[in-house]
Amino acid sequence: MTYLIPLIPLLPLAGFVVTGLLGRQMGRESHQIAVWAVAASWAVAMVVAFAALAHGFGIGDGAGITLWNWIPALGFKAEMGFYVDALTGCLLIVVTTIGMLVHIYSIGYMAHDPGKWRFFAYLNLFMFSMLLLVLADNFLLVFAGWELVGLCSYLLIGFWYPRRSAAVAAKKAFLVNRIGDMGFALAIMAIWTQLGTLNMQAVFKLVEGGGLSSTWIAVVALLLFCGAVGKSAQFPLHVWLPDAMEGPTPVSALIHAATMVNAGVYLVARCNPIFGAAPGVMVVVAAIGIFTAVLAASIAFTQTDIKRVLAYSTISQLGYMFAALGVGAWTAAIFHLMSHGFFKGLLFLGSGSVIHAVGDEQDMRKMGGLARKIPITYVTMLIGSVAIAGVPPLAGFFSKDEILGGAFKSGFLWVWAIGFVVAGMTAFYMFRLMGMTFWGPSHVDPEVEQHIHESPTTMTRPLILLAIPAAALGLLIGFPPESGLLHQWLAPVFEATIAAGGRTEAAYSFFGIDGGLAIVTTGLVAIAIIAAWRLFGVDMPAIGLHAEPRPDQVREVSARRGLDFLYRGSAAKWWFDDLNNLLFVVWGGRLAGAVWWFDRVVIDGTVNGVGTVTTQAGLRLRRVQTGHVQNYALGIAIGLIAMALGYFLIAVR
Amino acid sequence: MNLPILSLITFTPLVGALVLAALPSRHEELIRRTALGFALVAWGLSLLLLAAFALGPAGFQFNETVDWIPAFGIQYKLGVDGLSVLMVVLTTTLTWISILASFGPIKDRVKGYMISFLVLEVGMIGVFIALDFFLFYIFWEIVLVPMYLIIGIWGGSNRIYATMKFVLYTLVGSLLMLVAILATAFAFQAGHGGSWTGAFDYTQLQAWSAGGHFANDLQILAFLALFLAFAIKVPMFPFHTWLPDAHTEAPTAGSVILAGVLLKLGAYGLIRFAVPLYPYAAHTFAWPIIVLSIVAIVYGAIVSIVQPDLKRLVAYSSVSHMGFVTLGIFVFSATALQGAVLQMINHGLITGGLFLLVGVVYERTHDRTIAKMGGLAAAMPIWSTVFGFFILASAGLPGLSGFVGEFLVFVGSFGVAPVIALASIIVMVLAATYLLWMFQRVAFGGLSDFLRGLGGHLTDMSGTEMVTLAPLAIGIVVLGLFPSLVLDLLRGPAQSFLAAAGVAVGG
Amino acid sequence: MNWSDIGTIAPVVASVLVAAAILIVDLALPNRRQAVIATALGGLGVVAAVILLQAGHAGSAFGGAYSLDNLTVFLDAIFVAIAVLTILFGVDYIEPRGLPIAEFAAILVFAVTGAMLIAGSTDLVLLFVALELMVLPGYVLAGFARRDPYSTEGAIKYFLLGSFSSAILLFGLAYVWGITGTTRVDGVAAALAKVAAGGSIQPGLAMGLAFMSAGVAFKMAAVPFHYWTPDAYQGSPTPITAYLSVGPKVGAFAIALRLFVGALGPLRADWLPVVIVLAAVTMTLGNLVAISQDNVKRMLAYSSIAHTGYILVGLAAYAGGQHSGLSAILFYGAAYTFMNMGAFAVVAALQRQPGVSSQIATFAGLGRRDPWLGALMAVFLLSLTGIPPLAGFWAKAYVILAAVQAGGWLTALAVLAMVNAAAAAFYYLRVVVYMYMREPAEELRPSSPGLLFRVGLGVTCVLTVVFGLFPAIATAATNAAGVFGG
Amino acid sequence: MSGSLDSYLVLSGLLFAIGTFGFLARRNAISMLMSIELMLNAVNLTVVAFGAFVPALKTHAAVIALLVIAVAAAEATVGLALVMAIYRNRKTPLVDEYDSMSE
Amino acid sequence: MPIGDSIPLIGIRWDDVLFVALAATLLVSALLVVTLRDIIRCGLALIASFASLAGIYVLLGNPLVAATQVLVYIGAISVLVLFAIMLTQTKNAPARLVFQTQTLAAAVAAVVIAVVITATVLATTWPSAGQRLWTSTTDVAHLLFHDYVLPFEVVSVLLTAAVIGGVYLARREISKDGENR
Repeated sequence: MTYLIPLIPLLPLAGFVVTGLLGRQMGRESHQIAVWAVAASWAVAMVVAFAALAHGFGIGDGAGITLWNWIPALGFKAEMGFYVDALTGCLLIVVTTIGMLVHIYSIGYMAHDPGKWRFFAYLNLFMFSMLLLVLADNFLLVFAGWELVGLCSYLLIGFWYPRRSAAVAAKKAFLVNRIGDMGFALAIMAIWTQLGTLNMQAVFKLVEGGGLSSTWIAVVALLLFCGAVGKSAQFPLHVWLPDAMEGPTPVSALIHAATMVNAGVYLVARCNPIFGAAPGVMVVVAAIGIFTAVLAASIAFTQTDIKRVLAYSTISQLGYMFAALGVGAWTAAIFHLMSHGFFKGLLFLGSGSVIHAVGDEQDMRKMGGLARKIPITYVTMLIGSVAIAGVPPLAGFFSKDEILGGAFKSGFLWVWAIGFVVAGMTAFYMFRLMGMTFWGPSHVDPEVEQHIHESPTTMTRPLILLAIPAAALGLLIGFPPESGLLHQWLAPVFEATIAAGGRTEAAYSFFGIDGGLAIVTTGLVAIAIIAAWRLFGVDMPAIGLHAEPRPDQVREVSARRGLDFLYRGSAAKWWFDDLNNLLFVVWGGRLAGAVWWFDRVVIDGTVNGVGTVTTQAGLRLRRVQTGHVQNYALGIAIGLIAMALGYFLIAVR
Repeated sequence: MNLPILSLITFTPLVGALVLAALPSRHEELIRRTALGFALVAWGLSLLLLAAFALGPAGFQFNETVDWIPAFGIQYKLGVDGLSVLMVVLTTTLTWISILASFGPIKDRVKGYMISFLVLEVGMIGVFIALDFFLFYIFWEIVLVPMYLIIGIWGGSNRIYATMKFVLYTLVGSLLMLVAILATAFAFQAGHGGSWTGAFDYTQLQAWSAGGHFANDLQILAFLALFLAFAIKVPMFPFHTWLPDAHTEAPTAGSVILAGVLLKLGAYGLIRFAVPLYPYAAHTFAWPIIVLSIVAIVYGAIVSIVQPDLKRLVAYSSVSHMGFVTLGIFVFSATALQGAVLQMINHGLITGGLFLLVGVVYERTHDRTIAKMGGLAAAMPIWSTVFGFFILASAGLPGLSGFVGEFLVFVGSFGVAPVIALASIIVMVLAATYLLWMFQRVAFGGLSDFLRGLGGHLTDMSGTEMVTLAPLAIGIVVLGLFPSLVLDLLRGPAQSFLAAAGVAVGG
Repeated sequence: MNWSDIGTIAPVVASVLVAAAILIVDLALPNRRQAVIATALGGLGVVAAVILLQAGHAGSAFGGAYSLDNLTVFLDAIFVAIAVLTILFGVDYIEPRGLPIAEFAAILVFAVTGAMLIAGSTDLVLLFVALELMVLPGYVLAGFARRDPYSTEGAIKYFLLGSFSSAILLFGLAYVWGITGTTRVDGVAAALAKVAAGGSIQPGLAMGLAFMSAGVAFKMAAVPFHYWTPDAYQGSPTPITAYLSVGPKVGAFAIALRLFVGALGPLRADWLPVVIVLAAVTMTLGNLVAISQDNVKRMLAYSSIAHTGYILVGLAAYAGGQHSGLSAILFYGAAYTFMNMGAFAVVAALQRQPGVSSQIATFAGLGRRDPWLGALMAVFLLSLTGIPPLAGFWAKAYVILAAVQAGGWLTALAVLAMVNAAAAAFYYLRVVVYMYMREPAEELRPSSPGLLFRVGLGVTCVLTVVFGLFPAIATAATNAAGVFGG
Repeated sequence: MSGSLDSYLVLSGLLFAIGTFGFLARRNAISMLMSIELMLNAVNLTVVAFGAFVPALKTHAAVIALLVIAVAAAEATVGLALVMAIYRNRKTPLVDEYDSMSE
Repeated sequence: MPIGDSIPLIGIRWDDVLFVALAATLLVSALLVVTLRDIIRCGLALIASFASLAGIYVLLGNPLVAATQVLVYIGAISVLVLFAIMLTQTKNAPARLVFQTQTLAAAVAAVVIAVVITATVLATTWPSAGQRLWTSTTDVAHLLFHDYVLPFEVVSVLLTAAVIGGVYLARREISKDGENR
C-alpha cells in the first residue's frame, strides 16, 4: 500500500503541471486533465484511507514512505516522506471527496470563464498542497504544504484579479496566514533544536518519553497553535476568511470551508501528544476556539452577503472544533471537521448555485423566494442548513453534540455554556440565511428574475452527492455516540494522549447526562429556528409550514436599547477590520514611511553629508591659493617657523 | 587532470574581451554573439569544474600556484572548495544570462559594454578562486572598474551620482582592507623570522591563525577593516544606501550581476577570510553583527514596503535578504552557514530573475514606477506568471529554493539563541507584504492609463527573455526540492569554517 | 680628479655633452628640428646606455662627493626616462606654438643633468649645486612660452618662491655644516650619530634641520610649502608641466634620500614626527582641494601634492624604523613618474592645437571622440587612483605595507592615506565620468598626435600596466634602497 | 665682540630676517629678488663666520662661499630674465598683479 | 707705526669698532633695501650692504671671499639689477605700490625669524676656536680643485644653463604663442 501513497498528491501535481503548461492551448477542454487527475487521486486515496482505517494505524505504527532526503544539511535534516494513519485517512476522505466534487462542480461553474484553465490548474495545485500537508511525515513538510495551500488560497481568492477587492483580499489572506505561520516556523525550529528530529512520529515518541521539558512543550504547543489560529481563521487572525469570499465560490467551498481551514484543526489533532502534555495550552486552545465561535456567530447574525454569512459560520464552526480539541475531545473535533466539511462544502456550493442563478448577486437582501425556482439547490441547501444547525439525526447534530458533551463532561463548563449558546445562534443565522434567500417575497432585480434557472447538472450533482454525507454521515460513523465507527478508527491516534491525560470518561449514557444535554441543546436549536422563522419567514408547504418575514420586527428588535449596540457591532464585524486597517495599513504605512525617511535623510544623508563636507572643505581650503606670490611666501615663512618650533620641541624632549 | 582549469575559466572571458577589442565596433551583432560565446565557454568550463569536483576530501582542489612577487611571498595561487565552485558556477551562469539579456536593451557602445562585462567576469571569478590574500584583493578591485563603467555609461538618468557613490563607497572599504591585508601579512612575516614566504598564502595564514598566533588587537583592527569592506559590499545596514541608487540606475544586466554576484563577494569574503583568519575578533563582534543583520533583515523589508520604484524595491529587498547571509555566518552554526551560502545562491537566482523581469517591463514602458503600473496580468500574462513565480520564491515559499536557505539560517540561529530567530522571523510577513503588495499593484487590477497609452508596445515576453529566465527558474525549483545538490558541496567548507572559527561542528 | 672619476660620473658628463650637442646642432643646422630631436633622443639614448652599463657597479668619485651605487643608477634611469618622455610629448606641443625645440631640449637636459647629479651626490655642497642645476632650468622651462602671460606668471612665481626656499635650505645646510664640520654625507652621518648617541641635539642643529626640511619640503611640494605647484603647473606648457610634476619631485625625493636618509639618518627619530605631520597634511589638503578643481591640469597639480603625501608616508615609515619604506619611495617614484606623465601627456595631446583649454569640459565625450586617448587616460587615472593591477596600486601598497610594518602612529597614517586615496578616486573618476558618461558641449576634432607622441604614450601606458602586472621593478627599488644598509 | 662667533651669526640672522621681510613685503619683483640676494648674503656670512672660528672648516668656508656666490649669480640671471619676460607681457613689475591663476 | 689692537684710552678693540661700524652699515643699508620707496635707491643701498659685508669678510680673515663679493655682487649682480630696474622703467612709486597689504604680517614673521635665529645662536654651544682664523688663498685654491672640483664644474654648467635660459627668456622676439588655459 505504501507505494500508493505518493500517488495521491502527485497525481494532482501532474495535473497542475500539465494544465498549467498546456491549459491555454486546451481551450474548452482544459478541465479534463485536472478533473481526471483528482478523480484518480480520490480513487487511490480511498484505497489508502480505508486501508489505514481498517488497520487502525495509530501513532508510530502507520504506513510511511520516505522518498528522499530533502534537506541534508549539517546539523539539520528533513526528509521528503509521507505517513498515513487513521487521522490521515479521515482527512483524506474529506479532502479528496470534496475536492473531487468541487472540481466537477467547477466544470459548470467556470464554463464561461476565459481563465478556466488557470482555475483548474490552481485547484489541482491546491489539491496537491493540501494532500501534502495531510500526508507529510515531518513538520517541515507539513509546513511546506501549509504554505503552499496558503499560496493556492492567495491565487484563487485573487483569481479575478482585475477586481481590486479580490486582489486585496488575496493579499490579506496570505499575509494574515503568514503571521500564524511565523509561529509554526518557530515551533519547528524549537522542535528541531530541542529534539533533533522533525519526524512527527519520532517527535511524539520523544515527547511521550519525556524528551522535552514541560516549558518547551508548552512553548512548542503554543507556537504550533499560532499556526493553527492563522490557517483556521481563529481570533484574532480570523479577519482574512470573510474577505476570502472574493474568490470563486467553488474555492470558498473547497478551500475556505472544507479543507484548508481545517488544517489548523488537523495540526492540533495530529500533535495531540504534544498538546496533551501541555494542559495550560489546551485551555488556551479551548478559550480561543469557543470565543471565536461566539464572536463569528454574532457577526454572522447581521451579514447580508450570503457567502460572508457562511464564512463567519465557518469561522464559528472551526471555533467549535478548537474548543473540542481544547477540552480533549479529539475525536469529536475530527468528527465535526468531517461533517462540517461536507455540509459546509454543500452550503457553499449551494450558495454558488444561488449566486449563479441570480446573476452573480451575493446580497441576500436582493434575493428571496428562490425555493421554487431552483429546487435542487434549495433542497440540498436546506439539508445542509439543518445539518449545521444541529438538528437530529443529521451529521451536525452528532458531531456538535459530542463536542458539547465532551466539554461538559471534562469539566469545561464555561466552554459548554458558550458552545450551547452558539448552537442556538448557529441555527438562527442559518435559517435567517435560508429565509432571506429562499423564502418570502422575491427582491430579485426584475431584469434578472426572468433568467433565474437551475444550475447545470455538473453543478447540481455534486450538491446532491454532498447532501448525502451531510445528512447521513452522523449516523454512519458517529452512531452510537462516542463509540461509533469513527471512534474506533481514531482510537489508536488519540488513546495514548487521552490516557496520559488521566481522564477516563464515563460511558455514554443516553438516559443520563448525555441524553439530557442533547435534548437541551436540541431544544435551544428548535427555539432558534422558530425565532428565525418568525423574523425571516418560512415556506415549506410539504410539511405545512409557512410564515411571512417580518422586517419591521427585525428593525424593532435591532433598535432596542442595549441591543442596538450589539447590532451595530455585529454589522461592523466588531470593528476588527477597522482596527487592523488603522494598525497595519495606516500606522504601519506611516512607520514604513518614517523608516524610509530615516533611510534617505539620516543614513543616506550622512553618506552624502560626508561627501558634501569633503567638497566644502576643499572649496574653503582652495581659497588659500590666492594667486599672490607673497601670500604664498608668507605661508611658507609661517610653515618654516612652525617647523622650527616643531624641531625645537623635539630637541628639548 | 593537470589542465589549469581554474585559470582557463578565469581568463576565457579576458581572451574574449581582447578578441572583442580587436573587432571593429560597427559589427554589433557579431560583438554580441562573440561575447555570449565566450561567456558560454566559461560557463561550460565551470560546469566541467563542478562535475570534476570531488565531493569527499576537505580542503582545496585544482590548486594552481605560481610565484608572482617572491620578494613579498605573493603568489598567483588558485584553488576551489565547494563554496568557491558554487560561486563560480553562479557567476558564469549569471554572466551569460546577463549578456544575453543585454542583446536588446543595449544599443549604444555595444563593444565597450561587452568588454566591460567580460572583464567583470574575470574579476568576479578571480575573487572566488584566489587563495592568495593579495591576489584576492586585486581581483576584488578589478571588479570595481567595469561595474563603474556599466552603471556610469549605460545607466539611467542619475547614473553618475549612483556610480560615483558605488565606487567611492566600495573604495573606502576596500582600501582599508588593503591596510588590513598588509598588516596581517606583516604579522605573519614577523612571526616567521622576517621571511615573507607564505605571508599572503591563505592556507598558511589560516594555519597560523589557527595556532592562535595573530595578536588580539591585530585581529580586532584587521577584522574591522575587512568587515567594513565586506559589509559595504554585502551591503549591511547601515552601509547599504549605495545599493538602491546603483540598482536603480544600472542597466538591467548590471543590476542582475550586481545583485547576483557582486553582493556575494562581500559575503564570500566574510566566510573565506574575515572569520577564519581573525576568529577572536569575529567572536568579539559576533553579537553586534548579528544585531546589525537582524536590523538589516527587518529594516530592509520595512523600507521595501513603501518604495515607489520597482528596482528600488528589489534593491531594498536585497538588503533584507542579504541580512540572512550575514546572520547565518555570524551565529557560527554549520546549519546556519550552509543556509547562508544557500541563501547567497538563491538570492542570486531570485533577485537576478526579478531584475530581469523588471527589465522586461522597463524595455516596453521605459518606466519603473509602481504607481503607473497595473493590470499587467492581463496584458502580459506570461510575464506576470513568471514574475509571480519569482516573487513567491523571494517570499520564501517552501518547495522553492529561497525557503530552504532562510529556514536553515533560522534553525541554525535558533539553536544559538532563539531570540535571533524570534526577532528576524517577522520578515516572513514583511517580505510577503512588500512583494505581494507590489505584485498586486503591478499585475492586478485594470490596465492603467499609462500602460494603455503604450498600446501595441506592451507585448508579452519574447523568446530570448524567456531563455534568460528559464535557467534561473529551473535552478530555483531544483534547489528547492534537492538542496542537497548544494548542501553536499558545502559540507567541507562549513566544517572548516567552523573549525577555523573555533566552534565545534555538530551533525 | 682622474679618469676613473670621470667614468663614475659618466652619465652626467654624457648628459652635459648631449645638451651641448643639441645647441651645436641647432647652430649648425638652423630650422632643422628633426636633427635636433634626433640628437636629443639619440643623445639621451646614449646616456641611458651609459647608465645601464653602470648598473651593478659601485664606486665613488671626487673624494667621496659623488657615489655610484644602485640608487644612483635607479634614479638616473628614471630621470633619463623623464627626459626622453618629455621630449617625445613636448615636440608635438612646442612646435605648433612656434617655440624653439633646441632650447627646450637643451634646457631640459641641463635640468635632468642636475637631477642625475642629485642622485649620486654624497656631498652637501654638491647636492645644493646640483639641486640648483635642476631647478634653475626648471624655472626657464616653466616660463618657456614666454609670450604667454600664464606661463611667465607661473614661472616667476615658481622662481621667486623657489629662490626663497633655496635660501632657506642653504641657511639650514650652513648650520648643519657648521655643527658637524663636514660636507660629506658619511661624515655628517658619523658626526650626527655621536650627537644622537648623546641623546639631545643642539638648538642650532635643530634649527638647521628645520630650515633644511622646509627647503626640501618646498621642492617636494609638501604642504604648507606647496603653493607654487598649482600656479606653475597650470601656467606651464602642458608637456613641461608633465616634466615639472615628476622631475623636480623625484629629484626632491632623491635629495630627501641622500640628505635625510644618508646624512641625517642617525637623527631619524627626531624628524619622524615632522614627516608624519607633513605627510598627513600634504595628502589631505592636496586631495581636498583637488576635489573642487575644474581644470584638469590644476587638478593634477593638487593630486601631485597628494602623491607627495603618500610618498612621504614611505619616508615616515623609514623614520619609524622600517627600511622597506625606502624601496617603497623609490617604487612610488618610478610608478608615479609614468602614470602622471601619461596623464599630463593626454592633456597635452588634447591641447595640441593652440587654444584648447584644459578645463574638464574639454574631456567630455573623449571616450567616444578619441577612444584610444580616452582609454589611455582612464588607465592613467585608474593607476593614480590605485586600482590594481596597475602601477599606482603597487606604489600605494608598498608604501602602506612599510607604514603598517612600522606600526604605531604610522598605522594611523596608513589608514589616513587610504581614506585619502578613496577621496581621491572622486576627482580622478570625475574625469572618467566626463570622458565616458557625458556628451561634449561642443564637437572637438579628434587630436591626432604625432608618432613620437604616440610612442611616448604607449611607453607610459605599457609601463603603467607592466609595473602593475609584474612589479619586478620592486626588486630594483629594493636593491637601490639597499644602499642605505638594511 | 668681533672675536665671537655668536655676534657674526646673530648678524647674519638679522640680515636673513631683513631679507625675509623684504621678500614678504615688497611688491616689485626686482625688490623681491634683491631681498633674496640679502638672504643669500646672510647665508654666506654664516658660512664665512663658521670658517673663521671653527678650525676644521677654515678653508672649506671660503670655497663654499665662492660657490654660493656663483649660484646666486646664476639665480639672478634667470630671475632677471624672467622679470624681463613677464614685464613684456604684463607691463608691470608688481607681482601681486600677477594673479590670473588664483582660485 | 703699527696701530695697536685697541683704541687707546678706551680700550675698545679696533676690530670691535670696525665690526660694529660695518655691521651697523650692513643692517641699515639692508633695511633701506627693503624699505625705500625708490627702487633705484634700493639698488644703491643693496650695493652698500654688499660692500659692508665685504668688509666683514675681511674682518673675518677671508679676503678672497671679500674680493669675490666685490667683483660678483657689486660688479655683476648689482649692475644686472640696476639694468633690470631701468628696463622695467620703475619709477619712484607711492607707498601702496611698494608694500604689500600683508606688510605687518611680514614684519611679524621676520621678527619671529630673527628672534628664533638669535635665540638659537645664543643657546647653542659652537665648536668654536674662540679666535679668528686666517684663510690662505692657496689653501682655498688647493681645496677648490681637489675636494670641490665637481661642484665647481657643476657650477660652471649651472652658469651656462642659466645664461642660455636667461638669454632665451629675455631675448626680444615676435612669436604667436598666445595660450588659453
